[in-house]
This record gives sequence, C-alpha cells and structure tokens, in this order.
Amino acid sequence: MIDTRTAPVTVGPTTVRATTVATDRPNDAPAIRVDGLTKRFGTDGPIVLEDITLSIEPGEFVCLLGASGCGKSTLLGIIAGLEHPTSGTVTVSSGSAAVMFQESALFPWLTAGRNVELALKLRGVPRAQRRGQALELLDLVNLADAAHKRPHELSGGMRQRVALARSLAQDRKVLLMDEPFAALDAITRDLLHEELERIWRETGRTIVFVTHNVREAARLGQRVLLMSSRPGRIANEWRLADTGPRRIESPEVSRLSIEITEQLRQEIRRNAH
Amino acid sequence: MIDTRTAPVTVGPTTVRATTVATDRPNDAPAIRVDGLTKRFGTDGPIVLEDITLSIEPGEFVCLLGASGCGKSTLLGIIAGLEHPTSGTVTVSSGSAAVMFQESALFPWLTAGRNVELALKLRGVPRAQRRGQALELLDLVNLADAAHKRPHELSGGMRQRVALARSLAQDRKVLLMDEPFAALDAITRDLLHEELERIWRETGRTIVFVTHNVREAARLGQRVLLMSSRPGRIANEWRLADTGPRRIESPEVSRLSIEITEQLRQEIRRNAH
Amino acid sequence: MPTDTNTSTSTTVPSIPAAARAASNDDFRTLEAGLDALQTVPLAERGPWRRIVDGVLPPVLLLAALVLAWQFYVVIAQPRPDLVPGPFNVAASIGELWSNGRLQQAVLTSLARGGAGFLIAVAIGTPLGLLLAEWRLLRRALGPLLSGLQVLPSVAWVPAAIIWFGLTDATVYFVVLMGAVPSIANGLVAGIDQVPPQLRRVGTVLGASRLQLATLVILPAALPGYLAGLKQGWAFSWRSLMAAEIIAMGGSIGFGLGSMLQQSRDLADLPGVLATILVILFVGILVELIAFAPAERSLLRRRGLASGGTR
Amino acid sequence: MPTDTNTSTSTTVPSIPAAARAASNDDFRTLEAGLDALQTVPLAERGPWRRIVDGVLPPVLLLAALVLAWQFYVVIAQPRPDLVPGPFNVAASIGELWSNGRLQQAVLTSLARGGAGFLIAVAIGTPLGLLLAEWRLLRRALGPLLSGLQVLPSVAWVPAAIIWFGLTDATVYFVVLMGAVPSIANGLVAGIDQVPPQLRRVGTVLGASRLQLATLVILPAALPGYLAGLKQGWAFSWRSLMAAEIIAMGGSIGFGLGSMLQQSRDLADLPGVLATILVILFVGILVELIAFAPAERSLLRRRGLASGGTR
Amino acid sequence: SAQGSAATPAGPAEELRLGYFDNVTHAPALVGLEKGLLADSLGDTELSSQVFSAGPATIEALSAGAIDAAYIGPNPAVNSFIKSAGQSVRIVAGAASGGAALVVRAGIDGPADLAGTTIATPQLGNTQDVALRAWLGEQGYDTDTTGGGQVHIAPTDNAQTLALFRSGKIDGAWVPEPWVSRLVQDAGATVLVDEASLWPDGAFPTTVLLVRSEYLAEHPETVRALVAGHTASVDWLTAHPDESAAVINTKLTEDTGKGLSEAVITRALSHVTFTTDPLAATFPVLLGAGVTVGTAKPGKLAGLFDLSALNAVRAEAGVAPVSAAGLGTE
Ligand SMILES: Nc1ncnc2c1ncn2[C@@H]1O[C@H](COP(=O)(O)OP(=O)(O)OP(=O)(O)O)[C@@H](O)[C@H]1O
Ligand SMILES: Nc1ncnc2c1ncn2[C@@H]1O[C@H](COP(=O)(O)OP(=O)(O)OP(=O)(O)O)[C@@H](O)[C@H]1O
Ligand SMILES: [Mg+2]
Ligand SMILES: [Mg+2]
Repeated sequence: MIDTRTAPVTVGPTTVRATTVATDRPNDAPAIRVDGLTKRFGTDGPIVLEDITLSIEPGEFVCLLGASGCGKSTLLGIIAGLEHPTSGTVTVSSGSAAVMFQESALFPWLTAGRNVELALKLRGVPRAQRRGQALELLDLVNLADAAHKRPHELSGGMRQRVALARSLAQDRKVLLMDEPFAALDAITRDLLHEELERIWRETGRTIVFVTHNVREAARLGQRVLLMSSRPGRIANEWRLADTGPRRIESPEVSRLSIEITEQLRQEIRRNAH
Repeated sequence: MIDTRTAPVTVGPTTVRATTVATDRPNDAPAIRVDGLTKRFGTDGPIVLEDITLSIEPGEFVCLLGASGCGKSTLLGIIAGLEHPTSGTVTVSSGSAAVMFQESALFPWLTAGRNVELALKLRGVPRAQRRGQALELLDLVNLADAAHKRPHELSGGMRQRVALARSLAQDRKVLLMDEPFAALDAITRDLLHEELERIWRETGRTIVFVTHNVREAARLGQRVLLMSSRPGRIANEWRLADTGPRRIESPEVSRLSIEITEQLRQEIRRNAH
Repeated sequence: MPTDTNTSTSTTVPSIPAAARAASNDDFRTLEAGLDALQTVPLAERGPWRRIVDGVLPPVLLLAALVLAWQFYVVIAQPRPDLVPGPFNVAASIGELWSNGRLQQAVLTSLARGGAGFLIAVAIGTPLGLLLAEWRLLRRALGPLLSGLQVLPSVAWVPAAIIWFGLTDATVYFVVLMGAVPSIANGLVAGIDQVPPQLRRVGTVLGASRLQLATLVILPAALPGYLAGLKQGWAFSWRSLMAAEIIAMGGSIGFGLGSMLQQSRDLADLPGVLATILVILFVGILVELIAFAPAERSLLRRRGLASGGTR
Repeated sequence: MPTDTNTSTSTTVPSIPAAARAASNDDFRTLEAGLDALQTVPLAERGPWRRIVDGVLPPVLLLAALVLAWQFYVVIAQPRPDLVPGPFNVAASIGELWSNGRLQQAVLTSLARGGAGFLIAVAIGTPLGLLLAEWRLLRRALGPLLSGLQVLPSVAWVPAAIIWFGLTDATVYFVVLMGAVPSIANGLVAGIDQVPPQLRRVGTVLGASRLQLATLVILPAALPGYLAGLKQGWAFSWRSLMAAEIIAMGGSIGFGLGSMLQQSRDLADLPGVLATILVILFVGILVELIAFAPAERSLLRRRGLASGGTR
Repeated sequence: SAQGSAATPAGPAEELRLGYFDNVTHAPALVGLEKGLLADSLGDTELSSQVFSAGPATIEALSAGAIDAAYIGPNPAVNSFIKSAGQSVRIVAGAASGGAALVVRAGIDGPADLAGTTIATPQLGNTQDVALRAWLGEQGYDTDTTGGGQVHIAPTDNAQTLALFRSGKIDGAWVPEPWVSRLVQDAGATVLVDEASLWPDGAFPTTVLLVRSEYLAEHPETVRALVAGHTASVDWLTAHPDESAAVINTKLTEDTGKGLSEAVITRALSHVTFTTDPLAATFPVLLGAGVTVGTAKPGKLAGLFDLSALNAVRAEAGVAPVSAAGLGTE
C-alpha cells in the first residue's frame, strides 16, 4: 500500500467570510499528527486499526468516511484521548480536542444554557462570565431563545446545535465530530451543514468529521479520507479546492460522490464471503 | 389554492425489467383515491390535514415529501385504514394496503423467517406452503441465509429488508411506506433504494413512499408530492418521466432536488414567527 | 489490492456569490426558526381539575361502591359481627382509637421508627451502592450476596434479632435495615449502571476531574434509578417494620401500628384489626404520595421521561 | 401565497443501459452481502468455564472469608454461645435438623404451600391484569387500589386472616394471595403497557383479528414484563409465606420453615435460627436460579435484550 | 470461665428492671409490685417492671440486657442456662408450684380417647409442653415437634387457645393457671390430668425468680434485697389468701385493662402454691423429660442455682434453708 499521507499538504485558497475569533495559523506544525497507529481491543481481539499515519493542518476540515464498524469512532476516540493506542503515536499540537458525538449526549437534567455553562465551568471560566458566554455561544447556533429549555423539549436538530455550542465552549483549536448529524432528518441535516460550515469559517477551527454519508463528506470536507474495513486503514484520499460555501446538489459534489461511492462499494464488496 | 390533482394522470413510459409477478393494470380506476380528506385529532385539536384530494394510478411510485409534523404519517395511516378521517373519503381499489414503518417493527421474539410466515398465516396461506413462500420472499431481498436469525442479530438495513419481505408477503396491490429508510446509515440507504426500485419493477406494486429527504424522493418517485405544514395540504407536485433505474447523484436528480428544496424551504420559512 | 492506490483528486467547486450570501444570512435564520417551530410541539398540559376528575374520581367511586356493597351485605345477611363487622363498626373503631389517642401514638411511633430506620438505611446503602458500582471486584464478590439478601424475607431476621437485641427498638431497626439497605444499594448500582457511557465520555472530554465526573455527571444521571431504589427501600422499610412490630411485641418496644394490629387480634377485635389495616394502608399511600411521588414526578418531568399524554 | 401554485414539471432522467444492468445484479448482491457482513458482528460468547470463574468464584471466596472471620472471632473472643454461635454450631444444627427429618419436612411444606399459593395467585392475577390492561375504565378505578395494596405489607393481613380462618392453612394462603396477586397483575399491566404501539399497528395491518392480535402479538410482546411480574410475585409469595408461618403458628397449620424458625426461637436455639435463615435464603435463591433465571435469560437473549459482554 | 462471674461487685445498682407475666402463677410479682413490697425492700435502687407473655421473650430480654431479673417458668431458664454454657442466668429463688393441668372438651373421658386429637400447649419446650409430651409418651402415644404423630400438639398462644377451644378447633390444652380455670369456667372444659398428680408430693416448680449472672456478680446486695422483697411477697400471699385475689386482680386490670372473673381467680389460686423453694431437685427430672421428648438438649445444670441470698434471708427470718440439690451455691 502506497502511503502519500506523509507528503506536505498545502491548504487551498480559503475564503474566510468573517473571523470574529481571530486564529493565527502557524503553517509549519500540523494540528494533528498520527504516526503508525495500530489498535486492537483486548489482547486477543482482531486488529481494528492498522498502521495509520496522518497529518491534519490547522484550520483544515477533514472528513473521515468508511463503512460501519471500520474503526472511525475508535480513531477519533484515540485522537480525543479517550482510548489508548496499542502502538504508534498521536499528537494534538493544541493539547487536547473538543468532541461532539452522534447522540447529542446533552445532560438531560440541565437546560440548554446550563449545559453550555457546565462546559465553561469545567474549562475554568469564572462564574460571573459563564452566563453571558453561554448565551453568546447559543446565539451563534441561533438558539439564544431556547437557553431555558431542557433537552427533551428540543428537537433533534436543536439538540445537536446545543451540543455544537457546548463543544465550542471548550474553546479548543481542534473539534472532533463523530457522525454528529446521522440521526437527524434530511432537511435538518442540510441546514446543519450550512450552520457548521459557517461556524467553521467564523472560528477557524480544525475539524475532523466522521461520517458514512459520501455526499455529506463531499459537501463539507476540504479533504475526504476513505477508510477500509477489517482492518481499518486509510484507503484513499481526495482534496477539494475550497472556494467558499457550496451546495450539496452542486454537480461537483455529485461527481466526487460518484467517484468515492464507487471506491467505497469496492471496499465493501471485499468483505462479502 | 389551485388544485390540479384531479387532472387525469398518465404514467410515463416505464421499462419493466422483469415481471415475475404478473400484474395487469386496469388503467381506468385509480389504485388509491382520496377525496376532500380532512383530519383533526380529538374534537378541539388543530386541523392536521385539510381538504386533501389525490388519486394514484395502479403501479405508480409516489413520494410524499414534507417537513416534520406536517401530517404525512397521518395521511398514510388513514389510507391504511389505521385512522379514520374526520371528513372526506378514501378508497383503495384493491381493498386494503400493506404498510411498512420507519422502525422495522419486526416481532422480536420471532426469527426473520417466522416474521414473514406470520404475515402469510394472517393472510390465510396454508401452513404447508408458508415456509417455502417465506424463503422465496427473503431471497427476493437477498436474505435467504438469515431466515433463522432473530431481529436483534440483524443490522438495521437487514431488518428493514425483512420488513419489506413481510409487507410483500401480504400480497396487496398497494404498499405504503412511512420513512422506511430514515434510521439507516447513508450507505445502506443507497443500497436499499436500488433494492426497492428493483422489487417495485419486478412486482408492479403501487407504492406510496413517505420521506423528508428531498433527494430520496427525487431518486425514487415517478411523482413527488410536496406537503405544506399546519395544516397539511398538497403544496405542489412534480413528475419524472421514468426511463428506468437512475442514480441518486445524476444531474437530473440534483436539478429536481434543488427545485424541490427551494419550495420546501419556503414552506418551512412560513412557519417562523 | 487495486483499490488501495491513492489518487489525490482535486476538484474545484464553484462558490455561491459573496453578494448573495450576506442577504441569505437572514433567510437562513428564518429557515432555521421555521424548522425549529415545526419540530417542537408544545405539550398540552391537562388542567389540575381535569387530572383530579380523571385520576381520583374513578377509584373513589369504586371504593364508595365497595363500601356500600359491604354495608348492604351486612344489613341483608346479618353475618356474625365478630367475623364480618360492618363499615360503621370499623369507622367507629377508628374513631375510638383516635379519641383515646392510641391511634395517633401508634402512627407517630411507627412513622418515626420507619423514618429513622429508612434514613439509617439510606446512610448505609448509599455509600455501599457507590462502592459497589465503582469497584468492580467488590461488586463481583458482594453483588450476588446482596441480591441474595433481597430474596430473603426480612421477617426471617426477626427471631434472630430478638435473640440478639431482645424486645427492644434495636430489634426493629435491625430488621428494617436488613430489608431496606440491600434494595437501596442495589437501586443505586442499577441507576449508575444505566448511566449512558456517552455521558461519562462527554464529562471526560469536557475536562472533568474524577470527583467532578462523579458529582456533576454520574450522580445526577443516576438519580432516577437511585430514587426508584429509595422508593423501594421505603416500601421494604415499612413492610419489615410492620412484620417486626407484629412479631416482636412487648418488652420495651414502643407501641406502633403493628403492635396495635396484634393487640386487636389478641382481643379478637376484628373491627380494630380492619381499622388498623386501613390505617397502615393509608399511611403507606400517604408517604408515597407526599414524599416520593412528587419527587419522582418532577424529576422525570424535568428529564422528559414522564409518561403522559396520549402518544 | 405564491408557493401554493402548482407547477407540474417533467424531467427526463437518463436510464442506466440495460446491458450493464444484468451484469450489475451479481455485483449488487456481493455489495449487499459485504455490507451485511460488515454490519453484523457475531457476539463472542464467553465459555461456561470462564463464566463460572468470573461469576461464581468471587462471591464464594468472599463467603468463605466471612465464615473464616466469624470462626476466628468465636475462637478468639469466646463469646456466649447462645448469643454468637460459631459456624460449626450452625452447621451441626443443620445436620441435626436434617437427620431428624424436620428440615426436609419444613422445606417441603413451605415449598408446597408457597408454590400452590403462587400458582393460585397466577391464576387470579393474570386474568385480572389482562382485564386491567385492556379495559380503561376498570383500570382507572381499580389500578390505584391495586397499587395501594402493593404498598400494604401483606403481613398486616395475618391477624385478620387468623380471625377469619383460624389457625389453618387457609390463613396462610390468604396472606400469600394478598401479597402476590397485586404484583402479578401489575406486572402484566406494565408489560402490556410497554408493548410498542407500533407492534399493535403492524398486527392490525397484517390483518390480525382481535383474538389473533392478543394471542399472537400482545401477549408474546408483553412476556418480559409479565415474567418480571411473576418473579416479583414469587418473591412476595415467599415473603408473605414466611411472615404468615412465623406469626400464625399452632392450630392445624402445617410445619413450615417459618414455624421452624419460630420454634428455634422458642427454644432459645440461635444456631437453629441461623440455620433456618440460611435454609430460607438458600431455597429462595435456588427457586430463582432454577425457575426464573433460566426462563428470563433465554427470553431476554432470544430478544437480544440480555445485558452481557463488555460493551 | 464464665464472663459474668468474673466481674467484681460494684455496690448496689441504681436500678433493677424486672420482668413478669400477667398470670396467676406470677402472683408474687403482681403482689410485690402492687403492694410496693419489692420497691420497699430495694430501697434506693429504682425498680422498673416489664410485662411479658412468653418465656422465650423474657429470656431474650435477659440475654440482651434489657431486664435484670424475671419471674419465669423453669424450662426456659434451664434452656438458657444450658445453651449459654452456664453463663447467662442464675435462679435465685422459687416463686410458685403447681397450677397446671390438661383440660379437654366433653367426650374425652380418658387417655384412650385422645388418639387423633389436637392438644394445645403454651409454647414449644415450655414446662407444660414438655409435661404433655412426656405424659403422652407414657400413655403410649407418638408425638413429634412438628405437629404430627398420633396426638397433634399445637403450641399456641394461651389467649388463642381459649378462642380455638371455644370454636372446637382444638380438643384440649395443657396450660397453667389462670387458663385452666378460664377453660373450665368459661369454656366448659374438664380437667383430665392435674400435673400435680404426676409428681411426688404434688410439688413441681411453675415459676422461679431468675437473675442475669452479670447483674448478680456486680450487684449481689441488690439481688439480696430483691429476694427479700420477693420473700415478703410470698409470705404475704400465704398469709392473706382471702385478700390476694383482689390485689392480683387490681394489678391485672392495671396492666391489661381487664381483670379475671371472681370465680376464675379463686379457682386458680386454690390450685397454686406460693413458695420460695425452687424445688431444685426436680430440675434434672424436668431436663430429662425435655431431652426425651426432643425439646431440649442434654447439658450440665451445675451452677444454675445461687440460693445464698435466699438462704440468708430465710436464716434472718429463722426459716430452714432450702437445698440447691448440688446444682449451685446454697
Ligand atoms: N470497546 C470495544 N471492545 C471491543 N471491540 C470494540 C470496542 N469498540 C469497538 N470495537 C470494535 O472495533 C471495530 C470498530 O468500531 P468503531 O466503533 O470504531 O467503528 P465505526 O467505524 O465507528 O462504526 P460505526 O459507523 O458503526 O459507528 C468494530 O468491529 C467494533 O466491534
Ligand atoms: N394521535 C395523535 N393525537 C394528537 N395529535 C396527533 C396524533 N398523531 C399525530 N398528531 C399530530 O398531527 C401532526 C402530524 O403528525 P404526523 O405524525 O402525521 O406528522 P409526520 O409528517 O409524519 O411527521 P414526521 O416527519 O415527524 O414523522 C403533528 O402535529 C402531530 O403532533
Ligand atoms: Mg462510530
Ligand atoms: Mg411520520
């Protein structure tokens, strides 16, 4: 397997619409570096991830695509520091990463506002500033009005937006997202794509976005990594020159989707017996 | 509101690939007729469906599209005879309809095979023939090997395929599907689109398919009906000349999707306050 | 494998014109607001009046009908009054017990003992449950024993407790504890087990320390299960208390409802027995209604777990 | 509103060439098979040997340690043997009870009574639960009373039952029924309530008649809740039985474990009391292990509800 | 080796907690309390009392240290002594003798009619229960402790026994006074066997005065004062046979809210003898009977009696000492 991931990566010309949160991007050091990572669960389990080497630039939006059970969540968990690699190293240059999960995983006993405030508290923000900052963050996801509502009073899409606000509250340079929109209906998902892209452009976060939706990956990512299954490896990667927001129905997204789908299906076929 | 739904509908030139189950289509009577249908829950609830008139031809594949809570499931339930209309009439010419729900709703205490057999039993198929017919139906959805497995041992996609086989076991001319693929991952969903289309072409069923995924509707339907919310009405409809299987990434699907999405978004915006 | 070759494709996607974008931001907000409005249906609360009519009236009517039928039977069939007393006899018996103060004394004694025993059980069961939930080895070893203890009728402890502690309040407390502690501890363990692992992960990701994780995430998340355990623990306390009071009567054991029941039996005073049973039932229901039901309801409602409405 | 105008658009979609299609059918099947293989992970069953080591060894070791500590204490501190007998005394007491046949008789009597009472309770509780679940008005009226009865310690019925039925087995059965029937009925109601409405709808759609819906859909779906209710009902039967046997001793009431316990107490025979407690515990656990645990496990496993494995 | 006797005397106790039954056979306690004889004799030591209804509960209270002394039947006392390896209690005086009988329903005229009947006793292993089992054994009947056998023995609470007898659910009962008299007077029972007829001289212990051994070791003076008060009480009962019924009834009414009828109490008193002699020599016989019928285990009785206080009190009054029959200090 030829490995092109160690080649120096150049970020395409990005149109940043608004930089409310100023981020300086030191173009020298990658935001995330994964080196020869291998993972197996237990001592006699099968190898889940094998020899993954990867480097992600600051401010990059990377989509990680793969069939169910190929190890996407495991890889993300290792980058987040929730799991330990069996061998190999993982370096996140900014120290640690914010994570957003598929189910919003909001604390059901706290209102939307308090959920965000809890993240601020655990980050060490003084009590006096928390409320204001939480409201700002909720406003960023267009939910300032819902601060007093409890998770169960919100729709799935609103919950995911609160979760997004909460992960932004961590104020980490890197944001890891594990199929954050998989459980949402199509209309909401399209909207949240636009929302996420806007926030990415506004805040300059480095985002690793796990999905098994080819079109979602092609819609959002500057770079799409396709993983193979059993064991999980990086099978291929695609780059999109980023020229600003694009629509999911654009012919370019479609063209790329067709290409990725074809390879993904080949990967899946390999597992038939 | 101008109502064009009473205009006679002509089915486009359909390429039926294989007609293992021979279906004669009496082009005179529609398969489903809905006339001035209005529905409210309880006596003082808001009107959910208002004055819906609709006619669906035998063998037609109709997609019903609308935002969450617009009344799609209610309409489907009324056609299925699970709910009663407040006013107006619904006629299904073949007597009754098969229904498939979002969650597979397989009986968890029965194997896949037995689930299908139960449907055959309730239809009145003699015991001796059930096993064989169930296996045939499971084979139709490429699951003959999984007949002895219980629902929890199957993946979400496999469960929906069993549910599809079960609803085919009812052997009704009309098949109503309520967001059958909404809970599946994107890869599986794409595959099931192909599966469903193949089965539709092979069996010549009349299908009403509820979804809130614009691309799914544009991918599958010969006709797409867009519903407005609060109260639910048919806001618009599109027809696709059916020239055989198409891909979800095809430019035509994309073009139609853009158009439908724009109208759907307008419908949604109307509800902001 | 041929699919493993890496093709680094570069596609240029046309951007939406910047001019249109600024204008579309407002549009986007309206769209999102519209969707939010469509997807959140305000739950229609039924009025308190409606709730009472629906919830309280039918059982009260049934009860009234049953009492009427009973009285009717007594009037018609004229059964032996010592075997089938009428509702009036029972009511008179309650009145008498009330007027000579024995009823109040018994209720107060039993409630005080049950309450104290329950609180001690909570004080023991809670740390025990926490330990069991977080210390795997202890749980493997002690868990089955604790579940076994839940199978053992706490009434079986009464004779042993009497031998150890004599006819003193210590006996009653011991029996109550043996009944309530396992179920409180097991309730907490079950509650903690049901905490979705995702919530722990979120806590860790947000940077919570071990202590913060326990106090800010795990305990609040385990609260419904803990509350269910407490409720069951109270039921066990109350049952065990009654058993202990009935069996261990005399000595320096105060006069509780169980003792009153047993005394009525000794006097072959069936109206008194039935009156006491009614009082025990009434106190049990009252405690549930006053102490546990509101806590549970508000907890579940705040988390959207309440089972209400028609859907 | 402008969006309400109907535009009937007609788009022509190019079809995939028919020649390619036939060949792609096999491809499609492989693709689907590959996806199925990826999405179903066979659950790794732990071997029975491993299960025993993990599940049985720790509590047994702990138990052994506890017994050892107890014996140690008795040897070192030399407490009064009538207050703190040693493990050997208790073992000797079991041996003696066994050798003179009293133990076997007591276990058999209690088991027979508990079993018979439980079966009668099932026979009453099941139709009651069905009625309650399906007849809304009855449920509104009777439901709260039945829940109330569950709060009432069944031991409170013993004095009344003795007055009604004297010191006979009828007293014991009455008390057992008052304990077990409400919990069996409530368990069935809860089980039926938890049947997802979707399953009912599927049954209706498949053309099931009312009877078929009940027997082929609702009852099988409610089985886990019903089984849980049965299990709890058995626990209540056993508890109530012990209470009744301890309190209502004498007369023509046969000799059960509760009576044996009370007799040991009367003879100030603490080793006997402890031995009987152990036997009661053992019988309770055994019944759960033999009768309920396998049924529950297989039921849950067949429905994929078993909580097992590390994830 | 007994822990209790290892304790050193600590002077008179501050209080003495006394247990007794509301029974005619416990009349020395009733009279002593009612007439203040016990309290007078105890002086500064505060006297409190507790009513029990059964021997085992009394023993449990003694063991748990909830009471210090008690009036009780001989069998529970023996039981506790043996089970505790001689550490728990000491008998310091006798209280009553006689006053137990087997009463039966009409139609049972001799031992031969008892086959298949159900006979109640107050409690498994108590004095009457053992007597019944032993007697039935002599008559050739099989019995067992689980209620089986040719004659079913149902240990039943005395109050319950009266009700059950009235409703015909039992055929007879071996009970102490006043229950014998109540069954005879109130329920029409007839006496089949008077227990007195089974013993030489008709003398067998019914009630003794028992003290916790630790208490005895710590406060011998207090125990002596108790024994003195008890002796005074017994003496009063012997000296005032006409007044005793009234005094006893007053105390019973005070305790339970209900007295006994004149006829019952008079008949009962005539069958009981009050004496401070514990009849120590009969204890091995009692134990032997218990072992034979399976309600007791063999054991040593040596040390059960501590009659030094009693004999000192008797010596002061110029009465002959009583014998411990080699089972303890005199
Ligand atoms: N804690 C664990 N112990 C053992 N095996 C595990 C564990 N977590 C994951 N696995 C296995 O590792 C493989 C990868 O799992 P992972 O959850 O990372 O996949 P994924 O790509 O995120 O799948 P999905 O798309 O379904 O979320 C799977 O085969 C899974 O069974
Ligand atoms: N049984 C019912 N009682 C009262 N209101 C109901 C009931 N069922 C549905 N509704 C209401 O009717 C409206 C339409 O519901 P319906 O489920 O048909 O929508 P839907 O289009 O299927 O939505 P979704 O996409 O979320 O499935 C909603 O506002 C809902 O609250
Ligand atoms: Mg995953
Ligand atoms: Mg719906």
